[in-house]
Amino acid sequence: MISARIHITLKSGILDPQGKTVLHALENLGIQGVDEVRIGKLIDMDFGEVTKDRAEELTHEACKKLLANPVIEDYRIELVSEDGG
Amino acid sequence: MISARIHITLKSGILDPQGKTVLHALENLGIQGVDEVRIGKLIDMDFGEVTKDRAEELTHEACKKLLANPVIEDYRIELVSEDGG
Amino acid sequence: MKFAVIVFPGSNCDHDCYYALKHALKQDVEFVWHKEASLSHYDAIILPGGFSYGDYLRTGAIARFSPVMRAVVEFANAGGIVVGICNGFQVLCEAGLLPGALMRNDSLKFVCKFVNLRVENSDTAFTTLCGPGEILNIPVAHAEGLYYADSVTLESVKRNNQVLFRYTDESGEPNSESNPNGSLDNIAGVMNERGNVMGMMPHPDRCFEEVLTSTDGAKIFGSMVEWLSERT
Amino acid sequence: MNAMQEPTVDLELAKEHGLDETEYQKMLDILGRMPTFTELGVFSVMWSEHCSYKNSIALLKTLPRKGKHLLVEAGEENAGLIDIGDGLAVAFKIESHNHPSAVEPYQGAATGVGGILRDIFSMGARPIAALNSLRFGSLSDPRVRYLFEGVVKGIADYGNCFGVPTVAGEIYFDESYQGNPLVNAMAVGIVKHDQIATATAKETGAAVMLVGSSTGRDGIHGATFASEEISEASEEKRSQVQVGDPFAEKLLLEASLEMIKADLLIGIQDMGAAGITCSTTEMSAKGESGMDIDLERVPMREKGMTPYEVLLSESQERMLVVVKHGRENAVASICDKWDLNCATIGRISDHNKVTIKWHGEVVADIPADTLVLGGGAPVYHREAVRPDYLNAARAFDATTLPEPRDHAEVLRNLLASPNIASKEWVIQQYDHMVRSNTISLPGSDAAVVRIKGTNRALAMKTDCNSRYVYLNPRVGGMIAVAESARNVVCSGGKPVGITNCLNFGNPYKPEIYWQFREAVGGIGTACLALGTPVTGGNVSFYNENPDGAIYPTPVIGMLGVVDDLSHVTTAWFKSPGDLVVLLGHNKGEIGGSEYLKLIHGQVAGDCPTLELDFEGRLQACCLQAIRHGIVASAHDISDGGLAVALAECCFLGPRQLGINASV
Repeated sequence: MISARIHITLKSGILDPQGKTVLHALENLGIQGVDEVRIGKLIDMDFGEVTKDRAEELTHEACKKLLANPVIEDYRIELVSEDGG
Repeated sequence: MISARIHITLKSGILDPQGKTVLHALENLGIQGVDEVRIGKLIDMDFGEVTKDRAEELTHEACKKLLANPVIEDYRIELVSEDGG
Repeated sequence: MKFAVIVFPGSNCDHDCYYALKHALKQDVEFVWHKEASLSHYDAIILPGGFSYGDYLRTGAIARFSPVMRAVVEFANAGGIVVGICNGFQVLCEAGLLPGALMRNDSLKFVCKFVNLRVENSDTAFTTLCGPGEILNIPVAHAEGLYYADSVTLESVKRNNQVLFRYTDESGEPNSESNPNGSLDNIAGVMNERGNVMGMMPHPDRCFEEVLTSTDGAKIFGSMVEWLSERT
Repeated sequence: MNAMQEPTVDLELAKEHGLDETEYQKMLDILGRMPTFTELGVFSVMWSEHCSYKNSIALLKTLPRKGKHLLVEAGEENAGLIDIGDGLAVAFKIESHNHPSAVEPYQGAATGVGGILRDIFSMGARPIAALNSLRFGSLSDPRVRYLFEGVVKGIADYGNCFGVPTVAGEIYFDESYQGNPLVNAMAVGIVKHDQIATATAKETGAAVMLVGSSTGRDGIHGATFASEEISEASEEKRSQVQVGDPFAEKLLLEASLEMIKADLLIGIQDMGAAGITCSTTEMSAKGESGMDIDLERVPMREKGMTPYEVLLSESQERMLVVVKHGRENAVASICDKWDLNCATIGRISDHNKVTIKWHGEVVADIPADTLVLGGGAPVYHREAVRPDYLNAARAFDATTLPEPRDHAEVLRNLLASPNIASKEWVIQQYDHMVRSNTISLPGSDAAVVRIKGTNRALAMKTDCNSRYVYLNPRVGGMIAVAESARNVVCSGGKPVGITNCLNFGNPYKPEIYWQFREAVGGIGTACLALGTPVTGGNVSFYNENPDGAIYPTPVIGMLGVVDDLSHVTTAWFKSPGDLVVLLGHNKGEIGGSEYLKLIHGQVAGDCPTLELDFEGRLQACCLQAIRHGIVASAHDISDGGLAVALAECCFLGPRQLGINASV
């Protein structure tokens, strides 16, 4: 059983209102020393009976077609197969 | 320069309408072989001049106090220091 | 009798709650800025709807740490009447004053429309003017209104009669078509065990006079006035 | 690239910035020397079509802009302003964000709403309603569905979070808008007469402060970007997408209104296209004064920004304020309360130049009035040629059309067509009830929003049938005004004024400019006849898709006043036995109709005729009947004609009623 964890983050330079507000909230909670906070998305996809390469291929296709907005987001993929490594 | 990447995911068994909808959309795009999709949050925190342990401590405190909702979410932390490892 | 309407940065329905209480219910009411520390000279606290802190991270997650919330918790623990409407309900859950959490609507879309609510418990500070099982017509407007609680909490909330309102159809049937957001058991509003803190997703502050299509909202504010006047 | 290594300016670089040869020469004459790279950036954005209206202002000036209720003339301030009695005035305006929405629909639409809201509250008015007018290609295309969903969600999220009810709008789908959607956002606000703010900069030495979000590289070339067709050329020039923060906008609203109420400001203007450049130059020109700006004091979100980028950045949720002497701390404490940046970036000067320094070094020094609309910005009169397609269209003979066998089937198809079918899927995503003033829910003719503290309300609607304008720009323009007025009248309101968003193709193409000239002519004639002056608006050119221009789409935003809440009227039939009356002539004209396009696949013929004198009397008669309390419901006949209008009257309301009518 293989699953993919996709990290979707805003491209650098794109304003992140959420990150800005959360940083401010942390400071108000007394959590100092944080320079910047960025909020992104985490998408886990569990595959059925597919090879690792096929899973990677499908994940990239999913990201390009739907999961990541190419105009303002970047994505990175981590593949995890059930039997470790 | 140290930064923490926090993985926030819904506790297992909790309803994830977003994941269900994305899975459905992928099938419509002809991406088969995916059993389940789960959507979570990714929070990056860049620290200024702090030690790795201090950064970890602050990150846990931030998660417990604000970033993760204990009723419905779990969190995991990855620490990345600029000079690798 | 004096009401306080808390104003967080990003609250939008503070004006509506204020206007409903002052003009429709003829009550003494004041805005209280979220940085205030004391709420001693008020008889009831309203946390209004809106997008406190832009609903960023999680709805109500940041507002819960505003200075005034310490006073709200003290006020609630001392038995004072506290009501959270929409975003206010989310803040009260995040602050642990009410059981459960509000999650994203199962439609993944913001929903703004009139819904039917069945009064599940009419013997409370918030529903004493309503008949048992009465159907109220009140609008909802939210993107994160799906009420969730783990099975243990849900059981105790139901067992202790803490469920105040359920989404139903016109005949009072709590079915999935009449559930605007996928809430468990069509729950639209709950109170704490003690019965002095209540949260509801629908907006009574948007239907308190004839010109606004329904006046059922006035029954909820009116119940609180009735309940308080008997006890102060 | 710090200020010192800026590229040297020449004609080639100027052309890349959208200036033509004569404009390049005019810039040199004004400065009397070669411009710095930063100055070239300032000229290019201020003389872009978007900011200067250079290809439209000559014709816009022909529109009727006078009216006894007008407190401010079109173009003078950020938005139009109409006196409505009770010591209150209404600020309203509509603007387009078409090009950014074609690239990133969610943020493009969201920042469109944010921009128009700022135009309203920078007048001192609290926004009480938002409307929009949207156009997309055909829904069968997945890209169109992606744009449609993103635009609606962007408008909803921004308006809902900001806390303004989105109460009305119109949505059309037609192949003509393939690849170039139209996203026009309108906002309406209320202000007491003694709290009206102005966008002027006066009083030498007064502090110039930047309030709100910090500045990044958002949307640089946004202004010039909107002045080019969406093509491969504009693709790589598109830099950072503008991102909206409705939460910051809500804080900016409350802080701005507090400053204005406390009488701390000389002038205030929002940061629209061209950001700091536009606000500093326009405010200075208006106040006939100048500004000395130290640009490094601008709170910056990104590292290593150049003066060029800071000046042209279109980061959202920012205001420029000119503060009265000694009130700087009061402004700072209000900003502190609302958690907003507040930085003094310069002072008013007595020379009428905008002098921009970067760490003490002058990077731009330009007389303000030479840059602005109505000042030195170029004004062109383009060539207009009647397009050939009209000959073929007008040759259409309706009598040759086969009579459909099954009329009921035709009606069902019309009611199901995306242009007529219910937009509930969209409306329910908008919070249309916040502020508890919305007293006639969306779906009726015009939205009606009450004014608390009075027994009156405002009726408002956006309207335009672009197929009519395509087939006959002059009469089509008249119909756009007449129809938006009819919607307001059917809701019980008296039309008092319009704003407009004129979406057209490339003005350098003579047939497009002919469409524009004719449409503006028609709008002006109708406004004069119906007594609804033009209070301001927006022009969006270069709306072209790969195979040609979009339909000419002059969207009208009509404002009406309902004198008594009992006059508020909705569209659906109320009780059985009521008499149904048709006001006006039913001439069976089907030129450019939804019926002709949907059933016969043609866009042809001439648009319906319109006699403005008759129209004025028709509307007065309908309003008088409403005011006499003899009208239970009123509905304007538009897309789909009489059959669709009658069907809508039957099923729009909570009670399903029927009708038997003989035509």
